[in-house]
Amino acid sequence: MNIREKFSVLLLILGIILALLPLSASRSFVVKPHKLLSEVTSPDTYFTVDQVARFVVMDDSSIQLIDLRSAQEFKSFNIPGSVNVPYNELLDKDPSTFLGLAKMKNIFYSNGDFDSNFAVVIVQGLGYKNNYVMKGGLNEWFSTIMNSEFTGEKISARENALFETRIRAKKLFTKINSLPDSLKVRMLKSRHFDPKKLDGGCE
Amino acid sequence: MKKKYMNPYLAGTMLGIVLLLAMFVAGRGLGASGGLKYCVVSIVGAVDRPHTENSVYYSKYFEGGKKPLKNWLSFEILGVVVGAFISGALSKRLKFKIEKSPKISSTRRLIFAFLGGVFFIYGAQLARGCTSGAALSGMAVLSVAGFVTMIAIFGSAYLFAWFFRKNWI
Amino acid sequence: MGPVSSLFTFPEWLDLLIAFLIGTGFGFSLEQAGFSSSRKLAGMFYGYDTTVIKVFFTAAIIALIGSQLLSFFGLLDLTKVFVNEYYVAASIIGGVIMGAGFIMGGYCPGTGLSAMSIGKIDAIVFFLGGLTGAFLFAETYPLIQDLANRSYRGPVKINEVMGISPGLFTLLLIIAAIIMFWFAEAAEKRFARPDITEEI
Amino acid sequence: MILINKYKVIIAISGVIIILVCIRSFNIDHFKNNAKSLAGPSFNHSIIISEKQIGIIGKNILFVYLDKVDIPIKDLHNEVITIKPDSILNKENLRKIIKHKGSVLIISSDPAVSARIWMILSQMGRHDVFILTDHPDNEVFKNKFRPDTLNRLEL
Repeated sequence: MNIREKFSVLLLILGIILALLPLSASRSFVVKPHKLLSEVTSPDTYFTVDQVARFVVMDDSSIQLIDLRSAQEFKSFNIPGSVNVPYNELLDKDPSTFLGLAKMKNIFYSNGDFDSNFAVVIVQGLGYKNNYVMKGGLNEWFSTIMNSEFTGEKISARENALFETRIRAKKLFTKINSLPDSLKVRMLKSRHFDPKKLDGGCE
Repeated sequence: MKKKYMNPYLAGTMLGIVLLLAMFVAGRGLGASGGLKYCVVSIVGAVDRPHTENSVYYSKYFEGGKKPLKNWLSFEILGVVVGAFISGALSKRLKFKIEKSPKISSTRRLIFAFLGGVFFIYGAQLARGCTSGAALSGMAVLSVAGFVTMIAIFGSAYLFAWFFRKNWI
Repeated sequence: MGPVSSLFTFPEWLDLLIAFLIGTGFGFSLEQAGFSSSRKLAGMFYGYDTTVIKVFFTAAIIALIGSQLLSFFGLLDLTKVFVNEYYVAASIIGGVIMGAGFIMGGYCPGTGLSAMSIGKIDAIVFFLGGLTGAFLFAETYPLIQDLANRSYRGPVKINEVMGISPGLFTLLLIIAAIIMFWFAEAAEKRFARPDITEEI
Repeated sequence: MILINKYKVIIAISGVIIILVCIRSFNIDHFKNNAKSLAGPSFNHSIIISEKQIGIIGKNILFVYLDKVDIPIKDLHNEVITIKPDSILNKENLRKIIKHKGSVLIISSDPAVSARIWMILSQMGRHDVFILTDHPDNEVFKNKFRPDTLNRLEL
């Protein structure tokens, strides 16, 4: 019995164990389940459309809007300042390419409430921080911001500010999305991210 | 009296664990040829600074005031030298000598060693890694590049072995 | 979840210290395996000493098994470990040039460094040749830039190309390695050169 | 006996690894490998169903209420539990959901909460989890954007 035969047997056993395991080289959640659950059940992970409208109007540079709809839908209109990551391609890409910087708030939105909330759990589970959802999605954005009209008798100062923001957001949204297609494509190209490369090898 | 070498399977396991540690701690494999490149880049940078700034190749290593020697790969090969010295000292193998077949002269051995070095590192720069950086570390992460480089290195060495047999046996 | 470097941003001195320590382990293993002897390394191509293939495949397989088990236990995120990028032409041509260098010089860069540090004069000359090679590459880079960057395929993994799980591929690699180890030891008996193996 | 002695080291090493692998495999309290394939059913919304479609997800359904919703359950043979969203991973709750033979149906008045809990349960390796909603068209865009072709931004 020589050492080669013993070593071969050991490697073979380990190889068979590996072949039977459900291994996969693709991404998996890295955050502990209980920690992730308490993060995503917190009410602090939502923004209302009015809050998002304020960010847009003030051109807040500490937020990053991420549109989860298809590229086609994104092209026809989107909230000014968004980047497009179709939900079903979310896990094909390296999230660090579009999740901006460490202190940036990433706000996900889709048409409704499903895709954006699926996505926020995924990125949070992969270990990225500061991820939020625009509650109600674009449906809510349209019914609140785009179709906003004041119906009442007397307007308070707070309401006045709110409606002011809504109207400015609506104007900006319409202006930017009414641009001719060629200009839009140019603007979107300038917001294209390059994947970050890992350090290594002999280079 | 010098000690015998370690059993190859045991030594291989040890090397594998070092490689695994590199992957676990730093998220990267091992490398050797890259370190040599950084030596050359910093020497050229010290001798002829304007040349490095104009060259497409060198300039990227000096961007933004970077120092090529303060680099993972440079420090790694420094470690290789120290680690091998420790091992050689423990096994009493420290000795100045030219290792060669008794059939060839020392000059011939040294000429071929020099040529071997030129070819090896030139190829390693082209393939972006040598036997350790591309083949070994590449295989350990299942990279296609690793397997292709490994087959190319060993395949061509077997092909050329016949022409150089007088140097070795 | 590792790699540790993705959890904390190391200060530069710690990063370089880790590089140095990993390098020390690397050099120590190479020297212990006997890779500081060019005649031992070259023995692989003439059959009298096949240590190279044994150590090389053992190391790759151990790292492969270890990294996959760590990933299964949730300790290592393999998507954050560097995967070598595949440039078809550069990998093949570079590999062939390296093979020629290997049989002429008798060392590869890592083993040459460890041989140099225990006093092999031929390894010191090999190292000087290596510096010259790197210099020549840098100077001729504009001429071969196109070749070096041609047919880029990205960091592709072999098991994905073959469409099988990484575990299954590892098993196949292990079976191939076991067969090679058996052949290697048979070759050592067939092409035995006691005069050389005694000396190195 | 001689055989065991010869293979002592091998048996020890592989034994330890097999035990560790078994512990990991039978422990339910961690996320499973490959986030993409586990999230798969959410990409085409096939797991979002309306009340009428309950029949197609099988007989033995575990109804998980995340809050009080007025959706009456017609078939009383099914098991019904109420769990607050933030305690869904407590030992007994998780065990009940994972070990249940048949589909699991999440019911909440807030589609956002349903979606989030669905993703967590799916990544824990629970298959056949469905979301019940009275607005299955939630992800469909219901408005129309009218571009303003007269008012151009000066660039």
